[in-house]
Amino acid sequence: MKTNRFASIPWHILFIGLIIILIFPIIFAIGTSFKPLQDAYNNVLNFIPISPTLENYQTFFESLDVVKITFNTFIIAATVTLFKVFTSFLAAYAFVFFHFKGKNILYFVLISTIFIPFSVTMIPNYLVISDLGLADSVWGVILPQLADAVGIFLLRQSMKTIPVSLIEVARLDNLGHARIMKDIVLPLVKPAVTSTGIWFFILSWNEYVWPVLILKTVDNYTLPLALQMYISSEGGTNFTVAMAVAVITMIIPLTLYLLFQRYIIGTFTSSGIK
Amino acid sequence: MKTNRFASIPWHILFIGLIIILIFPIIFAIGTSFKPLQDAYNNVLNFIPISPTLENYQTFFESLDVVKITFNTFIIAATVTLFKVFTSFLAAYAFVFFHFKGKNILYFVLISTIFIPFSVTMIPNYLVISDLGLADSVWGVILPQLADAVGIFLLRQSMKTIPVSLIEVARLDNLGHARIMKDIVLPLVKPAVTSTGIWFFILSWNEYVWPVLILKTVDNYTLPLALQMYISSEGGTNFTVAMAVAVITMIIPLTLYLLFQRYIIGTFTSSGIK
Amino acid sequence: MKEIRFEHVSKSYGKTEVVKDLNLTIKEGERLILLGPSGCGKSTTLRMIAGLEDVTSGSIYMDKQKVNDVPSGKRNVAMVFQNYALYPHMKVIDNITYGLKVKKMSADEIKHRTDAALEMLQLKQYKDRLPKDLSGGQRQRVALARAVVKQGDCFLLDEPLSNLDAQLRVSARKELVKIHETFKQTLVYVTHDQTEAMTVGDRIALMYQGKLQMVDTPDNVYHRPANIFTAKFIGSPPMNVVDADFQQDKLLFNKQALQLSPEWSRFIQETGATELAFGTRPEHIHLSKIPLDNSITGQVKQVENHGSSYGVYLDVEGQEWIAMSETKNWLPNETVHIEIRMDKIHLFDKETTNSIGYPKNFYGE
Amino acid sequence: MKEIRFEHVSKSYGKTEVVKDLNLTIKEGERLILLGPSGCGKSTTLRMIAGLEDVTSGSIYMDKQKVNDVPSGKRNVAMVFQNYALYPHMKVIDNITYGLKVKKMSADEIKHRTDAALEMLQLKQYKDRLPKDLSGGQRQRVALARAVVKQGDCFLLDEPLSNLDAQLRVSARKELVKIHETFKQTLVYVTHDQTEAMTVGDRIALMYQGKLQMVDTPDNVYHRPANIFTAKFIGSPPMNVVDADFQQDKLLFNKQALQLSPEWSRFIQETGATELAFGTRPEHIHLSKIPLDNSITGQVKQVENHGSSYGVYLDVEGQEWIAMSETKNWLPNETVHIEIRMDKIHLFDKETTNSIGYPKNFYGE
Repeated sequence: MKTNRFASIPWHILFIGLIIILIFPIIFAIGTSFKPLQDAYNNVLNFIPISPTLENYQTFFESLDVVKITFNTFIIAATVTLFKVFTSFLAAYAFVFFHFKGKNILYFVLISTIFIPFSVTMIPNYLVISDLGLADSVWGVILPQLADAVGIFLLRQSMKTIPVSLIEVARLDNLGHARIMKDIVLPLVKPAVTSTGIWFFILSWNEYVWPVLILKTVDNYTLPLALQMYISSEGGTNFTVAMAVAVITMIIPLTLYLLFQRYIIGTFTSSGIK
Repeated sequence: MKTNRFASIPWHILFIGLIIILIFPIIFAIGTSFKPLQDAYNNVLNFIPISPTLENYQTFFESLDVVKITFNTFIIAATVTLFKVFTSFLAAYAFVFFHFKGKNILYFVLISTIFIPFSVTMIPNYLVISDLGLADSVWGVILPQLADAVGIFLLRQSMKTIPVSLIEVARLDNLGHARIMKDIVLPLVKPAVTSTGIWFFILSWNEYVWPVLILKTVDNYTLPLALQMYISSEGGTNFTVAMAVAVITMIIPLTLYLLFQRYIIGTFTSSGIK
Repeated sequence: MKEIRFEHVSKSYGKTEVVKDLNLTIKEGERLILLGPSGCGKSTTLRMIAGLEDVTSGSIYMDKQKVNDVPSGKRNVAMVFQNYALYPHMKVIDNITYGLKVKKMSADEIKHRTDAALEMLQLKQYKDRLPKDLSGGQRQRVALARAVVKQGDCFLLDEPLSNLDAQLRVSARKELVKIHETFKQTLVYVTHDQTEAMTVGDRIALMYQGKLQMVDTPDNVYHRPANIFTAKFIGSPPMNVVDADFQQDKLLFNKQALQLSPEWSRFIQETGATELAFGTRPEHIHLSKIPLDNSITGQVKQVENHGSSYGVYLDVEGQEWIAMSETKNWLPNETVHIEIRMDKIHLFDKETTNSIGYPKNFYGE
Repeated sequence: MKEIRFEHVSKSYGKTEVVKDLNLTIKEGERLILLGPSGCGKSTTLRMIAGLEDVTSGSIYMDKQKVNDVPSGKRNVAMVFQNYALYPHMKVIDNITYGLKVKKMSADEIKHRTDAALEMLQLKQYKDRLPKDLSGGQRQRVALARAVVKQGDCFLLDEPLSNLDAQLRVSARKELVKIHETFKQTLVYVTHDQTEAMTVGDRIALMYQGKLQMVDTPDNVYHRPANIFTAKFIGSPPMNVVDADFQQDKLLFNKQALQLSPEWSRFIQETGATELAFGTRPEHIHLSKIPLDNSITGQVKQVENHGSSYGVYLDVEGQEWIAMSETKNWLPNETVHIEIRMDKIHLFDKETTNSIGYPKNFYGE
């Protein structure tokens, strides 16, 4: 289509508004993490630190076992991601390439769980984890998160773009499903698998409500729990430290996102293959 | 494709696993909400109440102003949804049908915010809300949630399926953008607009972390805050009441979902039009 | 190299019957074309041979074996899809050899077959490219090569040329015939294009609305169509098929009459038909400005330029005819005289739409 | 009703120049066909007229007015898109009237125009249907109706028939001509189909790789092609264009020779050309098993059935020719005698690929 002269004022207002709401808080958080507490209090809305300092970061590293906490966060996020992607891939394959009775109902019911508040399932899951003796352990955090309907949805969408004839050619060559998944479907939906995986990883990395219910010992904490600890500390005296923890928490997801942005933007702009 | 005989054991195990992880906790929550506390303690894993009771619901209604709380939840969710859908629609239209310099970078940056942990932006937003004197008010909860990159993404995806020639026909008839959006684009992406709206509504309805930071008075609470209050009550003596609150919290989103499932499943299975 | 036999085969999707009581024998080693307009059931028929669609009722045989329940992978058929169905992530050579490798064929045999196919289809220099880096014609040849190396008993092609442009299609169909003449597998070829059907097929099976209309050689399908559908579907511009009455030894078009040969007159009398549809091909009509023997008249409606000749649309007693003419000097509404090659006419029963056949001794029978 | 003029118009996307220095005048009220293979720039050219694409350099005029910077909505053109571009959520009648309503045209005028269009295109009984409930042919007619009611100065059509099946295309193109003859707007019609171009066009502008190849009447494009591309693109099967040498009064194909007419010989001598390409259409070749005057010989490679006649592929001194024959009695590798209608031949300069023209007094000039 011909170039549109994109100059009218209302459109500019819209995009400036979007930037303020969506991007400004991030810049603000980074700025504050380098401010001394006093400075942060006096110049709340000025996001550039007047006298930049690393003391907030220092406080964090001195008071907690940051390596252990980061490792906890990582092991939970990685395990959850691997399982969710694996089960989602299999389920998506079945939903796309099999025909079986009740398929549509089953898909509908599974997808419906996306809309159930986490609060509803939290207690039942907690009780099961307690019964299994997994409270206060990373495995307790992981166990109820081995599957996710969002992954089934995303991978199914991607697999649906694979021309059925590709699978038919394979079937005429007498290939089994394991072979078809490994040699044909997986390579073709790799971008979707990668970005779904990163999405799961980042969500799990940032998760607060569920881990805080399971993990009691500070040694078993994840980064968001540490962050929350500083945020909710008495009198708000630690909120600049909290911002430093926030920036550290953000680093790994952001790095992953930037590394794989090609895939992610691909999945988020087109529908998988070509 | 020819019917696949979908009978092999591994596939059955997969789907049974999915059902246990995704659906069982919901049934469990509903069951527990009708159990007396003692029964719930003694038969944790048996989700059918032995002697069903409404006492958990009763407790909730007697101890809190349920109507006020539900209204708070609703007004926040509805306002946030309207704004998010409106700004997303405009931004998506600009991204799909305009050509302007820096368009791809702007889209990339905005979409990137999806991957930023909420914890990072929470404190900056809190500080701004405090400065504006909106702490402990529903408007304080609403204000930083007027835009959402997920909505821009979803509506852009849907608008991209509109053949450009439809817009070109309109341009040959000398139609302005307002007219094109209202008469042509909106009717065509109505299913996506509806389901994006419901998605935002349900997320906001279920939101806990942000409202709990802003809302201090129990009278201003939303349903998830009330729920959390019971969950974290001393000694766990209220967890059956919590399940009753959970079920009540779930009713409105679930009703909405079931009412509009045709649209939602449409958006979640195809890409908008046809 | 197998015979394929359909016995009372029907196929339904829900309540829609897309193939209706199909009886058809595809001979060992022949090139059979499944021809018809879109939605006629031809692709479904092909896919039932491959085992990609279940048979709703009836039986399909390959030689003596009933194959209704034999899975696709055990039928030993090679298929070329309309979209080529190349694996986008595999190089040309891997696309071609993948199916052989999973069968654990010896490396020598794979190399032997692949080299021959690459050679025959002039793909040698492209073997390390990905499908996306090939032109449409090259992709089509890779799809052919992949099917060729399989050396299956049957070679199935689903509109294999429809994504190529006109020029390429001509050379591709010649190549296809050449390949078939090398391997002599039973070849079933689906197309909606009558030119492809005529040029490639040993026999054509014409389908319409799920029903087989005629199975015969291209010559017979063109020159001796079994029914009105076949007559109008084959040939471009299509055959004129108009209502006519038979009286004594004449065909009547309202007030005008054409004298029939004694053979035809006797033959029609024998069959007892009276309500007829009369068919004549546009190229068997000669137009003239002056009266001719045994001719009728019509008014010129429109003249279309077809390059080597002109298509003249006529109104003959309220029915539309088209005639091919060497010149374009025909004026709208001018009355012209229409002479028809009476040895090339066709007559159909109006009710059944079937051809009433041809007089004996007319075509040397 | 406006004249459209392209003056040195080029269009690039990034570094790809899709239209190169186009100079073309489309006369008021004529039907001009933009013809060419896919990717030749014909659609881009049409879209530049509509203002849906910017012009990279050069100028487009409508009558006296330069329109480069006039927005689409102010050009008063009506356009029919290949995919019809009907609003899926509006009924037929709303699709047709929407553009008029937003212009605040009086209800009477809208009703008057719409009724006429619905009548002309036989859409009355479908006016309350949604596009999805229409057949392809009906959708195409709705798109036409929507363009017709606009009564714009120019009528632009982008492959309007390409989504219809063969039978429907024939009637649709006749309908289109009829509509144009009612309204007499300047009509620009993009197609890749030479039959459509020949039958619909007053003139044909043939494009290839962004360059205009020839602009002339269908007759001239077919019978007097300006260059080799035009010669081979128009006509099916395509014209034989082969290398030939000119010596004295003869055309040499390796060791064989064809005697040229005195006019041609003199003419070629005048132009001084020696390295030639020789062109003859398949239907201008007569094959024979016995030697003929002024003929050459070739070997039969393959015979294709084309229905009314047979395409015979020949090897003549290492070059491939195709001839049309009434019979199929040609055996592979048989040597046949090739007689050519020497009054219908074409000669091209091998280097520029341009036709070297025709001798004076040869076509009565």
